[in-house]
Amino acid sequence: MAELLLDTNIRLWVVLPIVFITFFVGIIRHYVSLLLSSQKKVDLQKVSDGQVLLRSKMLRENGHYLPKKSFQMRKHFFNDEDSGFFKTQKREAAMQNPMADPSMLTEMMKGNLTNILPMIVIGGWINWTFSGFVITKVPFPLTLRFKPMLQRGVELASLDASWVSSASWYFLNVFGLRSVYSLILGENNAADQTRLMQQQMAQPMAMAPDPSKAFKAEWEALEIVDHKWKLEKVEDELICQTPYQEDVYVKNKYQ
Amino acid sequence: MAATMNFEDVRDKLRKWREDKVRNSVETADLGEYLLANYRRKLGDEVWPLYEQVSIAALDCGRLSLARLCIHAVRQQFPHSSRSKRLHGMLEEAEGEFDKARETYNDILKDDPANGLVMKRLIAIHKGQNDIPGAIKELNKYIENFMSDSEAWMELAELYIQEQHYSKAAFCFEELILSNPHHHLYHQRYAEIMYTQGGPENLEIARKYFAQAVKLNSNNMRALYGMFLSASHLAASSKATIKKKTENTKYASWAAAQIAHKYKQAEPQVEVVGEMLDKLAITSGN
Amino acid sequence: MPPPLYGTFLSATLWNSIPLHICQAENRSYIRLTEQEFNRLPADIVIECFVSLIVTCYGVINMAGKFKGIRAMADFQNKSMDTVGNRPSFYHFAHRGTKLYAGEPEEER
Amino acid sequence: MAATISTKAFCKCLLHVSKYPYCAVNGVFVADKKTFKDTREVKIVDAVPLFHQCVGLAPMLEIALVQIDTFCEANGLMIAGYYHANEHIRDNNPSPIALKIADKIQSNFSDAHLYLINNGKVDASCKKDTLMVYQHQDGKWKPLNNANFKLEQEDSTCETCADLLKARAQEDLMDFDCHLDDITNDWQNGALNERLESYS
Repeated sequence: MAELLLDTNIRLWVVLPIVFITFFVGIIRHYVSLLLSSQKKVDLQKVSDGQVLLRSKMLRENGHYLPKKSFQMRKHFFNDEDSGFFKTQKREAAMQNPMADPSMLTEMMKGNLTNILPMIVIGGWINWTFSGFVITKVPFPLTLRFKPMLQRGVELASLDASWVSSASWYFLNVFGLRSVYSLILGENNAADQTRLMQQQMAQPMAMAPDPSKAFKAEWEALEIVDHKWKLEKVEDELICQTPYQEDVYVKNKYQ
Repeated sequence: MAATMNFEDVRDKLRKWREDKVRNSVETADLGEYLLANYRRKLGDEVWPLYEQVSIAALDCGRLSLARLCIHAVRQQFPHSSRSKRLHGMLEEAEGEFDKARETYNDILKDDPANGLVMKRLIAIHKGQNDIPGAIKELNKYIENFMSDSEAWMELAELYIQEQHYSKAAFCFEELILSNPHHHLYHQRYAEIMYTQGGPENLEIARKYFAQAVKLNSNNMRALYGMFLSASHLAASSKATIKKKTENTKYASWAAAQIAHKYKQAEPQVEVVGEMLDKLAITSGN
Repeated sequence: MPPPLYGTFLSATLWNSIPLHICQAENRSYIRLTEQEFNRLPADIVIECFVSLIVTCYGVINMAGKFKGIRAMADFQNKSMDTVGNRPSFYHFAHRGTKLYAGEPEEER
Repeated sequence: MAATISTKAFCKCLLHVSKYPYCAVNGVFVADKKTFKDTREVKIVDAVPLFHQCVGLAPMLEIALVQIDTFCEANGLMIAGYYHANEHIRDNNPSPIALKIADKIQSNFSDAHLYLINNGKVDASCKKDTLMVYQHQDGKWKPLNNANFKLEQEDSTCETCADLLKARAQEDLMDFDCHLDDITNDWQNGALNERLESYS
């Protein structure tokens, strides 16, 4: 097959511009998303529901460490027929439809605005301006299956698969620059810390979508737990575990 | 002294204190001031948590000018963050301007009604004004919303002990045991509260929880002593049945043996301890 | 057994595997030369492979050191109530330390 | 009845108070038995810092008092006073817990005083008026004039204490809570005693 010779102008006016454009668009996107991101409002009610469920779960799992009276008192607090927490607290089912919740809608909008929209616009623009160039060649032979991936926009059946077209070069950049961003913008360490400063504390555990259902389930689970005190024979276990120390003689002194 | 301090060592030390939540305010303020004065660039983004740590430590040892400096820097960087506003509120607290601080906190809560940290500050204001009953009241309200916040339960227990409401304090420690049943200190403290309440039933519970604490950590001297005390009290009680008496005697002498062994390991003055244990047995017998 | 011995095991078997490979390759070329049908490796090579594999495994496991038990409470053992009972969210600054440690320069300003 | 507080006792008490400035702390004063028998004068020679983690609980207090009692008997001493510092800086009233413990000590030694730390006065100069003294009268603890106790060496006691604070000696002070955390920590503070002796 005849060797292809690429014009150096292609390197100057196509390869490098694509790299720069994708790189700077990425950086701009990062800062725009920082600007647009609003602090997520947490509903006090939701937080407190989550904490109630957590507490009841701990009671179920670790209640055996409490004296019987204390355990019954807590179970009564949660599960009593008339005054139990899970019986009396009624919550409206959370709205599932994002259309009904305008704040959710704006969140989605912002997500689209910063992620998908620039991808389409810039991608389209690059495709339009720089279409049809063969730009570079990967330094190893590839099978034919790579052709649609590496030679988007250049439909030449006879072209060797290791040549890369401009549109594919753009996509390679978009995906390949991710780690470069994290290096420069410090996504893992630097940005994290700053974000922590801005958002004060970690969101307290994800809530079940429907608290009344979760309450019902928790009520059932707690209802079947029977108290069996783990400390019933703890002293004897302890004494069996560690025998008298032989070097001290106090065995029968205190009788 | 400052010239010989190694940057990495100081940074790691402060980081460790920050993570372990050690209240070593005087030293933290000194070391932090040194770091911030000399190595601000080198710290990178860690500088912000460090600023926060140092400003709280500075407030805690009354070095208000240092605290003002740090808090000002944080507020310039994050003017809208609730965390930096909270720091400002704490500064107002330290200055004694409790009403202003309260206003600051309420402002934050208006924007972010689920901010537990700020609510806790409102409770701390009550403490700062030496209004323990008020703090207890507020804390109870807080706990209704944040039922699995261990720190709050512990605070509430401590406040109840101060007010000598021991059964309520015991309730709080039960809650802590639920949150982490493998923590020997929770069991030990719970037993101590039960013991303080007194009465044979509570003493028995105290003995069991002391024993559990020993089981979880055999080096817990408080638990060993407590087990010995409560068991010998029970053994000496006039109402105890013979079976209970022999049982408790067994536990007491076991605990005594353990204590004596521990002291023998630590230092060779066993005689003093033996004498002391004798005396303890006599006093509890009366 | 002293630890260096496991190391000797390991290196011996690893070194051993090199002549094994050569052996095997020679065997293959011999078979090709004599145009026999290739069925399986000769038994001695197979056995030697297995033995050295087992000895290698043994060496590696023992070289790596003793297994360590997972202790759930290890964190708590060394902590005292001083750190566990410290509650940073509830600090208040109306205690004697604020006066004691404030130092003189503060007063002058 | 006037009491004298030795430099050692005063320093230990103040060092304890400054080591844990954000906690309520307590401890006992120990007096010389023989001097009391001969002259009826309470000569406080040493202090034993007790607790800082939690002063309101009984079991460890019982242990501590018995241990100190044993120690005292072996050395011709007796428990003759109780000191207590509240957590809040402006809280200068003895708390119910402090009164209870003081009652207990007073029942063993009727001339025992309760010394309350005046939190507002705790500073680097360590003046005598950091301590406020209370006496048991007719079933109640009544505040006494500060003239009712004196420091052994007056000003030089204060100076010694201020020096120690400056040298951050409070880091080395071990109270009974430290001892219970790790029994190699010595609640009698042998090392600190030696250091104090070199001062006088």
